[in-house]
Amino acid sequence: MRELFTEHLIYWLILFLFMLGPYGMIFKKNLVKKLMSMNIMQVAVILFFLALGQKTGGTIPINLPGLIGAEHYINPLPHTLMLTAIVVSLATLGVSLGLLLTVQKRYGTLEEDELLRRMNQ
Amino acid sequence: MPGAFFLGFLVFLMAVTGLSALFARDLLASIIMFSAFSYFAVLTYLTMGAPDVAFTEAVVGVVSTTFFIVALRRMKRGSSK
Amino acid sequence: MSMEFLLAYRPLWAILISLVAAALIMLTGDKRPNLRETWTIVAAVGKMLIVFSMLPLVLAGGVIEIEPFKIARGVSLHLRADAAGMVFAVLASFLWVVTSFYSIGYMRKLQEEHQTGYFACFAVCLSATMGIAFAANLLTFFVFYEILTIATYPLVVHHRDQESIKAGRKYLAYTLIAGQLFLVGILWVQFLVGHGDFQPGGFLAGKASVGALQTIFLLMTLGTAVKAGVMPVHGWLPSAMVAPTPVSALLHAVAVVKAGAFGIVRIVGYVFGPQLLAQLGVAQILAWFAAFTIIVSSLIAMAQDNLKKRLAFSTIGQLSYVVLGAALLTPLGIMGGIFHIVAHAVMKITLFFCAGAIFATTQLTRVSELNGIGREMPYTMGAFTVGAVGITGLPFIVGFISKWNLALGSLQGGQGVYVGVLLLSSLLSAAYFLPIVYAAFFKKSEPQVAKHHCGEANKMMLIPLLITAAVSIVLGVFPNAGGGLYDLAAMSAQSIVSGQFMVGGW
Amino acid sequence: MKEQLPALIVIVPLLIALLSPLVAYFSTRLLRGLGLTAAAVSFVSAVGALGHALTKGPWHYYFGNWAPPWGIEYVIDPLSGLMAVLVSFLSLVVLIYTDSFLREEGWLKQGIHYALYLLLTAGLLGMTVTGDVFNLYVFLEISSLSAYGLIASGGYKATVSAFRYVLVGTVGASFYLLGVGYLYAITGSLNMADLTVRLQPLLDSQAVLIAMVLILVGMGIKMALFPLHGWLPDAYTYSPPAAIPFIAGVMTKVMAYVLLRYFFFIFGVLNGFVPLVLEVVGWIAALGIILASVMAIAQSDFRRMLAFSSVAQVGYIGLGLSLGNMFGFIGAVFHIINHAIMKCCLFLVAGGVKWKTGEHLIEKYAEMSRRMPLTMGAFLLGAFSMVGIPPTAGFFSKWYLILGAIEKDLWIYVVVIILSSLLNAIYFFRVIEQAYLKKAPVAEREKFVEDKKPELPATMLVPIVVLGACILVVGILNEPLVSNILLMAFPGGGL
Amino acid sequence: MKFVRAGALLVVVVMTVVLFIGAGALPAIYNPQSPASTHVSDRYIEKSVEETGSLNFVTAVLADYRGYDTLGETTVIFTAGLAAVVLLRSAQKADSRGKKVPLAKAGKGMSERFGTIVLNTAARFVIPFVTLYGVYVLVGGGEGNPGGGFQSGAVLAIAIIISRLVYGEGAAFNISGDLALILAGIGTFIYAFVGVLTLLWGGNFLEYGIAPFLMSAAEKHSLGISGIEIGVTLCVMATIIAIFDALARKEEVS
Repeated sequence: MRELFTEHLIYWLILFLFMLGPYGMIFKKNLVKKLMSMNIMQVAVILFFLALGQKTGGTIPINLPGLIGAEHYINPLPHTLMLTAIVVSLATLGVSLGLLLTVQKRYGTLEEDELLRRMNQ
Repeated sequence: MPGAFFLGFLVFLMAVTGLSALFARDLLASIIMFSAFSYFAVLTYLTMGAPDVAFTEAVVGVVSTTFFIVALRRMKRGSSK
Repeated sequence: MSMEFLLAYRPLWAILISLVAAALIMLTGDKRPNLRETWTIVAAVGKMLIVFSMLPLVLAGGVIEIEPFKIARGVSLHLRADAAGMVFAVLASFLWVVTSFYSIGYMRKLQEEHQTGYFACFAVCLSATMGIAFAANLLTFFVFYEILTIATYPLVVHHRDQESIKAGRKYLAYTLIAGQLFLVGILWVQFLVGHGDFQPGGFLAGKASVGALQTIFLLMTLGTAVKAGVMPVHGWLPSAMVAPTPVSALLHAVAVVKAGAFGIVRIVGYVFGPQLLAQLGVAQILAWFAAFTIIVSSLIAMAQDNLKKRLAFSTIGQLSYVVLGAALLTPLGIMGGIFHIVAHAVMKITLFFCAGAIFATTQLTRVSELNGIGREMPYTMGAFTVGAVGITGLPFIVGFISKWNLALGSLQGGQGVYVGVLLLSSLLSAAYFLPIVYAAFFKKSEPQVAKHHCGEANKMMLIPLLITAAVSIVLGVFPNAGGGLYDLAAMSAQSIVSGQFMVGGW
Repeated sequence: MKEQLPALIVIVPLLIALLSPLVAYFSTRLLRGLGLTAAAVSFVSAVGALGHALTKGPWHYYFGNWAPPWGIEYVIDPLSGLMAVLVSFLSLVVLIYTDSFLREEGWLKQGIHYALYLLLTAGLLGMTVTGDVFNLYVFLEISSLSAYGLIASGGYKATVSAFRYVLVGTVGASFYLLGVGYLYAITGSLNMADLTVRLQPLLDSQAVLIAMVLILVGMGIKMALFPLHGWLPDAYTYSPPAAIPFIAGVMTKVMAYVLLRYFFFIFGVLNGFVPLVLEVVGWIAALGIILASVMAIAQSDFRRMLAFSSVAQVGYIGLGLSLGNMFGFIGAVFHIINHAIMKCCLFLVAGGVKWKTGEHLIEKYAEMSRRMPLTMGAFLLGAFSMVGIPPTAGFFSKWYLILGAIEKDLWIYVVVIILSSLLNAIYFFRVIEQAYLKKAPVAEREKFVEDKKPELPATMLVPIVVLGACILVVGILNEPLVSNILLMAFPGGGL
Repeated sequence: MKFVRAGALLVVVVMTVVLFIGAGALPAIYNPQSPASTHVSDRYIEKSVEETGSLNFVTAVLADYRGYDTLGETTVIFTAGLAAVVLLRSAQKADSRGKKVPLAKAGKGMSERFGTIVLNTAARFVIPFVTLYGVYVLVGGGEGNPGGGFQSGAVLAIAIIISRLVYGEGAAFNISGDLALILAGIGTFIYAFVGVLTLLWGGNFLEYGIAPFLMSAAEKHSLGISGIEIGVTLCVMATIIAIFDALARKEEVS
């Protein structure tokens, strides 16, 4: 049982962070907070991928002259994928903030129910 | 594997900052907590041995916090009317 | 385009000719009105020639069969001009020629608007009818069946007023639901048998459990019975009377209702086959429904004061003759049913033409207002009398022959009770038609009729109804006159029962 | 250049999109020309690739010449080739259509709109032809972001619906990415073909079930499968008429195609937890079809009605997917093609009516057939196809779906499909009645009697008529399409 | 409304529980024999030095083995720039209705400056070093330390944002919104053009080894990699500035 705990503790924490996303998005009234929860969700996925690439005794995936052989280095593939994911999260953040500003300029509020009321008037 | 516990602790810290970012009342406070969350994410990536990803996360963290602050400033001024 | 290719693909040309005409009408109709009529007449005559050119070959027992292309995986657009198909095709093409002359006269007289749409939909309806007549597998039949539904909708809502829109909605509700049920039946057959090709004597024997086959039969007859106006699902027919009279004539005599009745004949004869149906025992139920419809519709017809409504209910009754004929599963019964399609078509179209002529000239629609009209419009009422009496079954008019065969068929099948039903319905139809004839000729004419002094309907309407009256008499005396429809009916009954000796008959 | 076709399908629109802002600064006419050539080249190369795939078997194109599990590969097999042809064809048609909407915008707005549109095309094409799961995520993000941009440029209400679309869309994408993460965790590879091979022994493990659920939820959100469709009605209603036909017509269909690709090809339909998951999908889709059709009846805005009918039609594809047998597959893919063309045509009509009369409420469509005969003619074809009247394409996809359902003895699905085509009939004939039978109020009557201009500018009318004709042509020619392409695309090979 | 809220909460909770149970089936963390660490990544680690000439495996995989992903990635960031600008540009009145405003001055709205004496001097000191560091990150990526297109682009963007915040929009060291967007397009175009070049030379898309120069394969690859890194840097920098400009622009007429 103990090794199950240490092996998978990290996954449970990551998945908790992951589910923080939809939770925050549904239950937080303020649109900016919804945006943050979306971002937290993306960071959680990045953590998940990096956790997959871990190796005991592996150093950072940069070639050291002396060290040959795959078991000495950490798996570089998840890192590549997650570079993409981080920049995607920045991209969606940029667009969403632009959207938020326009909404706020027109409807003057960022609280969800207040906004819906003003929209449907 | 000592790394696992240290990693677990860092992710736990991230969870704490993430939750407080969501549950802070004032927007500016939650943005600050959010940048703290991003900061701990950088630390976690480093302990996971991913310098490239950590560097990018750090830089993206700075840029996204700047965006948030700028957007907040305009919203504050905008919402005055 | 070699000659035999042209000849071999005649069923397809018969369908396409009026589609092309419809397109031409839509394109040229608005700008030059009389072009509409010329295209309609050219298409009607052309279609009749094509269909009649196929007659000798089919009468000699041959079949023209083509599969131009596949329309779904494992199913092709399969057209076949067989005996039963030819009966319906000859009838439809001939009556379309007559109806197009009549509707030109009717439309000119009443100055209706939307005439381009009217003639175009007319043409599409007729090409769909041809498609139904020549369809050789269930999917082809269904494709043209649905096109007919959609093409008739604009005709029903022709007047664009609130009442006709409501009638249109009712019409669509009934026919679309029926279409979907029919589709499920077809798909089930497609799944069970892998194809849907009509075979005389049916192709479903032993293909599935009795329960499954009964459900398929229920789905398919429901799908076609709505169009054939069998009692519980006939609701749309009377309310579709708001359409202009040539449309009602087309609906009731030539296209939509007959398609339903023809569909039931196809299902009974070419999908299930008499032997299988006898085993399943469902034909009995269908026969009871038909008998029930015959009686009840005649009773309701008596109560209808609006002339067209009365004719509508009489049509519902007469159509159930065809359904009854098919449900009897005996050769004579089926032959009587098929021939009744022709008989009823010719007589009922005469009656509707007369109703239209009366409405066009005197704006009268109610039966109570028709006293003394006979003196004003002798020829119209003369034709009306021929039609009315024909439907009640007077010998020497075509109605009698099919009724005679139906009676023999029921006796042959050992179900004498239906002879009683036929006799009772003849009496009832006399009860709701003869008062009109009596009032028209012998009662003192009503003030409005006298005041009108309108005289006979205009030529374009009068000639068609006289032609159809004459045809119903000629066919009464020589059933094989013209297209040899009687033999065709006998041949199709023969091929359905396949092997059983055909006895009796005129 | 012949053997580089798969790359050209995606790269050409991408290149032109990248230069759009620059080109727009110099001349917007050049921009329009370049945009059209990009879409045309992409369409031609998609057709060429499909032809090659049909004759010489699936075409594997390695990027950077690295073999698959290591590098990224494009796979053009009959299914992805057909989807690429569909997407590029519709993109070309709608691009011609949007031209007149952008005529009087500023140069930067035009440049950005063309860039976003071409990026959306490139993103969707990238998703259809890719053979790599993570590459699919990247192109999913490209198409989503450009769709957010296109929708958001339609005014204030569009911005709010675009924001909700961003949130829900990103959640969907993250679910999908986590699903890919799970698959990567247990197989170690990101290439679809390699994944299929390495997944076979693991199909009964829990991790694969979780991966399936995650990908299903992720793509379900992007595809607007019933319970996850919250973002769609507002997004389609308030978005600008220039962009919405392509987004509405194609985007949800490509996402549905991805699910088809996963469940039929990678997971395999018969083993492990897949039948269980597919059955759940089937029940949800069936429920979705009925409820969405009912909601569509209750709408008064034409575009919102079309949006809800989109959710219902996507339910058909979900149903076809859940059937799992050959006819279910054929029905689903054929419905993807039909519904893409139909929905695109209907939204073009809605945009055309808004352009001509500024109306989009259904009761304002009175006597529209007199004013815009050809447009409403195309609408009629689209409506008949949605209801499933035989000669049109919509009927035949119902034909295959019901056949598949009967084959699996799932009679509830047959009833659902029949019931929903009747519900479709209700809300489409309501519009037909309005357009063809009702009289317009006298005030409007004079307005349109005296304007002698043709009903719509040619650049708008031609796409509408072309798509209307396509509905009929695809309907009538469905047999060659099914037998030659779809059957070869079915993983087990046709019967 | 209450009902929908509760339903959504239920779905989230169920989803969390399902994921938690499912996490058990994942391979244990840190174990070197896990499929992810053995199947594909060993070739990246062993062969990437001689195949792509880059010591940093992540840069090798990012720019060469899965170079097409990174092109997609750069396009994503470019699309975000487009979407943000089109959004906020349409929010303001469409001032430049077609009439061309010279790029350098386009969008030269007056934006207030935060420049106090302390900030001015600090900025004057910080900006050059930040820019230098950004360039170093781009160039240094090859010699095996972390860094590459994205990181250097972002750092350079930060330099410009600092100058923009401190000296306001008139600052010399600033790029206007429209120009930034076009630059972003050009940056990604450089990346895609390198791919098209390899196409023209007859190889597959982004196949650096096909270049007709007289070099060893590794050098060709590293040349290709640095080519696309420059494109990525330009695009990321310009897009971040474009988004910042769109967000921070104080619209002249409200």
